[in-house]
Amino acid sequence: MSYTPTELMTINAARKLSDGQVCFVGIGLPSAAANLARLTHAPEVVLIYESGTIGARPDVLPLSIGDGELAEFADAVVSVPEIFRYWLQGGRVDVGFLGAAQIDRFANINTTVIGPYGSPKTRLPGAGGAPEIASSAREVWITLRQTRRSFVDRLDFITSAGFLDGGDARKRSGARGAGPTAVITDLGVLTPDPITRELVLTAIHPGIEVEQVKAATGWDLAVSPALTVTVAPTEAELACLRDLHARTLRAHGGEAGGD
Amino acid sequence: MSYTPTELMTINAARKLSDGQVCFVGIGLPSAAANLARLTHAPEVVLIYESGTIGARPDVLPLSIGDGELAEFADAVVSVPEIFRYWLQGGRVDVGFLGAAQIDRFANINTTVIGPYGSPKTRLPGAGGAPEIASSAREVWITLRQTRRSFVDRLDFITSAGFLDGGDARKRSGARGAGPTAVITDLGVLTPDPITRELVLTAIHPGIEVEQVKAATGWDLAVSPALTVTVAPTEAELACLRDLHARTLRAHGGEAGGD
Amino acid sequence: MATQKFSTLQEAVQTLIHDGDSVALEGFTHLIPSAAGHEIIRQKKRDLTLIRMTPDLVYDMIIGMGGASRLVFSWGGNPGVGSIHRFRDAIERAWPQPLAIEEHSHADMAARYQAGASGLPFAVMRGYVGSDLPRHNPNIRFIECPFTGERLACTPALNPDVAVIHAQKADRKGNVLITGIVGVQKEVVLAARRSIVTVEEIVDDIHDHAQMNSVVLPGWVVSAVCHVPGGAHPSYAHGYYKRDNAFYKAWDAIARDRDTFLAWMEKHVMGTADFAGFCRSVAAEGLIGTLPEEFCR
Amino acid sequence: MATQKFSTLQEAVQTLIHDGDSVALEGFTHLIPSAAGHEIIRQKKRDLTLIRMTPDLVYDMIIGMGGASRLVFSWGGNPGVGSIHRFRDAIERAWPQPLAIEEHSHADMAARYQAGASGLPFAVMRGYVGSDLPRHNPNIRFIECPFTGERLACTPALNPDVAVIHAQKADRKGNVLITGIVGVQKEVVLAARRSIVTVEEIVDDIHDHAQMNSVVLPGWVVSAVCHVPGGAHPSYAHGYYKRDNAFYKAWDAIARDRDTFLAWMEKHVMGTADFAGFCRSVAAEGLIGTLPEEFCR
Repeated sequence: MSYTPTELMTINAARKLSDGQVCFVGIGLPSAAANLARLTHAPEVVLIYESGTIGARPDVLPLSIGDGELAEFADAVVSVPEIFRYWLQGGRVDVGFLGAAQIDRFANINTTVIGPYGSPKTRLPGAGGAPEIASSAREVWITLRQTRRSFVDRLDFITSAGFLDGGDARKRSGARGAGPTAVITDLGVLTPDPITRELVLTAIHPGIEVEQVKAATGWDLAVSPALTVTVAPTEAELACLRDLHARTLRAHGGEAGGD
Repeated sequence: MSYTPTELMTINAARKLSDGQVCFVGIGLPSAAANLARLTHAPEVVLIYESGTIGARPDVLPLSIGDGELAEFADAVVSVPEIFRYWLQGGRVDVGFLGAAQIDRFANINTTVIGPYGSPKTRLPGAGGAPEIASSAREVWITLRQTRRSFVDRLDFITSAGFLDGGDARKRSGARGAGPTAVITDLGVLTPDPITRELVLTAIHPGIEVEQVKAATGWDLAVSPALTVTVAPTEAELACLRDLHARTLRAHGGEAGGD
Repeated sequence: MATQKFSTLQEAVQTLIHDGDSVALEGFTHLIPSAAGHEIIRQKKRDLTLIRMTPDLVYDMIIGMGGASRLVFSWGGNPGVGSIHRFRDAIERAWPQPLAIEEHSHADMAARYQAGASGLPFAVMRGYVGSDLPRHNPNIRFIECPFTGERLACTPALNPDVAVIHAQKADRKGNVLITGIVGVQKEVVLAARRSIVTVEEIVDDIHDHAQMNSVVLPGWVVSAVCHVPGGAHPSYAHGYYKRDNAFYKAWDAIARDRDTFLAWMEKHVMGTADFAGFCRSVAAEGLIGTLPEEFCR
Repeated sequence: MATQKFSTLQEAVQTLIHDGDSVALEGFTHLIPSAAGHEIIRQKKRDLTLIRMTPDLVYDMIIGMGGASRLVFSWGGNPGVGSIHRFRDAIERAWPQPLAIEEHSHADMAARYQAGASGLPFAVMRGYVGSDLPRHNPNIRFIECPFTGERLACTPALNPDVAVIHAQKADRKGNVLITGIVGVQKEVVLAARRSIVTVEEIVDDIHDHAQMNSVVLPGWVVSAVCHVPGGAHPSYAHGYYKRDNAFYKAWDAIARDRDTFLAWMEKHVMGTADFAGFCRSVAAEGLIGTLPEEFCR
């Protein structure tokens, strides 16, 4: 069965979630992956959206972080101050699942600006909930498409902390949680080196060449000697994801959510 | 029509409340007075109880600060942290209406301890909501029976600030609001001198002698040269208050509330 | 996973509360976890730090039976009645043992639970202006606002070892619904390391009963859910039974005298196996006024 | 007293919002007060400090029409679509005028509103660890916990001159009921000096619709209540109409080019008398997908 790079990325991201984990979900790809997990192997995963929905079970993917669908089937709907204070800062989140405009070799995230802050070349949307998700969740996963523009050696602006300058810099910063333990892209999976905290290619998707991944990375990407190949999406996974997207498309009147 | 000293005190306290005022209500006599006001001349008075009930309209007097009756007919029922943060500390309360075990000549309140704190002669219940009511409401009224034991020259313990050492001491302390602007007792009404902030007898109930009030006060009570006599309870006020108490007695199975 | 949460109150207290723990039984007049308090006494837990905004009958019992070495609180009394005598006896005369106290105001205790639930080490408030409480409590300090220079009170977050609350309903996944006066029920559970929730009723699915913005504690934040109908008595459970004002009044006479208190506790609490037994025992003396009859037979 | 609150949106914006004010139109994806945003544009309010966690279409319009000199925010984009072009054009190229920005995170903005609603001068949070934001925003500072010595971020309370929100229902006394995703609706109103609430529906008595623990703003904390059915479009009002995703997408093309944007705004906003007129005007171009038909005729 054939699949798109985005499907590949989404399915690989979904597989990481375990049943019963508490996941603070970013909109877009993380939301698609988290809901795919919920609809397949992790029915009791707890999805929290920053709009205040705890235990959300949307039947279709939300287009915005605060779609009515998220509230309708949630265990609880609380205020936005409460979601950040009691639930995220309170240390109740196992996994923060984020997208990003750009990341660097230490998995720091930029969603603020390209160019100087005072005179930007490109103004991005900004921080949203990410800085505190990145520093409060027990671990963080990042999912984004891998290109030389999105995987850069050095960010113009660190919006949300990964491993900062690498090594024990994150630990010294006072951030709680383990930080970004996985970056799932359309080409493979990158994980931090245990000592240097530099992102290393540790898994590659079927049919992708290592050179292809290196070419899509803005620094000299290290490749794990134990590089594995991810399992191709199964028919069941693809069918579930496509169903979800089809339902979403119908519900949103032609707008696909979560992407 | 005859009436008891407590009825006199309650009715005089009730009269002070204006329609539309926002009143943070202590349990007991303040609650009886505030509800009498609501049932007579001030139907739109907003009663807030520290249990989280905003705009409470109990049909009978609550025996505890968190009776179901308070929640049942309130405009909103919020958490206890919220009532203190958003509603009291937020500066939304016109009048804090308190009872007290003891007050002194500067209208400071003791509800903590008689004797030394570490080895008390009598241990009282403690602060409850009063310290912050006393410092956050735009003004404070205190109602209690006047005796030499309750009106003392110097408190063993200041639980909640009145005018502290008098003069501009309260202002210098950082307390917001005007502080206790009236103390309503079963003998009369005391108000602070505009300069010294010492409590002065400014009104006396009908049939009460000044000497009687002085004898019931633990310091040399000053009497206003413009001393007035309060208006005797009207038949309508008495009827309404007695109805309220009778309803309360029936509802609580023999327990009178608010006293 | 979720179904392991359910247990008897006996098991929950045994497993989750240990001698020396800091334990917060909360419920602001409404939903006071009285049955859990009895069980703590039956199991003779010792050296507890009891935390509660309004220690009333439930803590008067534990203190009088010698279970507590320390009390953190903001108002200790019998609401609408007067003093709680075991609490006073412990503070004034160290009976049955000394009771260290740490005393705050309501606004502060609520803020401290909020800070605890929020993962913050301390709470900030406009509080204690002119009050003598900070002189006697080193946990009340003052800081300056870094922007305006104003002086504000601050106190450490409260993070009890165990939170115990009573609620109206839980469902089969352990989700808990609280309605009416919600007090600090949510905050204390989120602030605590472990939690026990006793409920009036187990329903199939909380979503059939909760509105979208109802106060719901998801099952995954609760350690144990115990089905204890009537478990808040003599406090009340909105929608189930009323506050038993006569019981509160009767407590005054029961607890005023040490021997009367001990005899009463021996008979009705130590001498019964569980809360249902307690209800039958006191009902036989005509002492329970508000609970549905089936709890008292 | 309470009935004086009711006014047309035109009157409310005229009376309560002045040039130079700080104005927070809030609504977290849900209940965005779009109609009020249009009215601010129609009345040519100038030099506003706009405050909003998620400046999206409603602020893109005001910024593009030259109403704002400053923006306080945490995420500026078209959710699910991409950039908001007038916001970017203002920041990147100072068109139609320079826009000063003060940038925070969501958790911080929410905490700042809470502090504002709580009468506190500042908010404390675990935030911005390792982020470059504090380097560019002098309003993000750090303090030490007086008990543990931990380093925590702090920022000044937000107390806008005016808060504007949309809600589902108000009753004749001006009590407001908000259901579903409640965002920071309560906090922003309580933090602000004045407030405008547009609602879908005026009901007789909110108590017939609200549950005991529903999110209700009592009428006495609200300055003006305006009946504006559909007034959150293209956002949504739970129980009334859905989010108009097609409109959000269409906005990308409308706002990308300065002249197209200006022509569109002149025609549909400046060229109409009120929100009903706006709806008819855009509906005539097939642009409104989710509002009940009666709003578009």
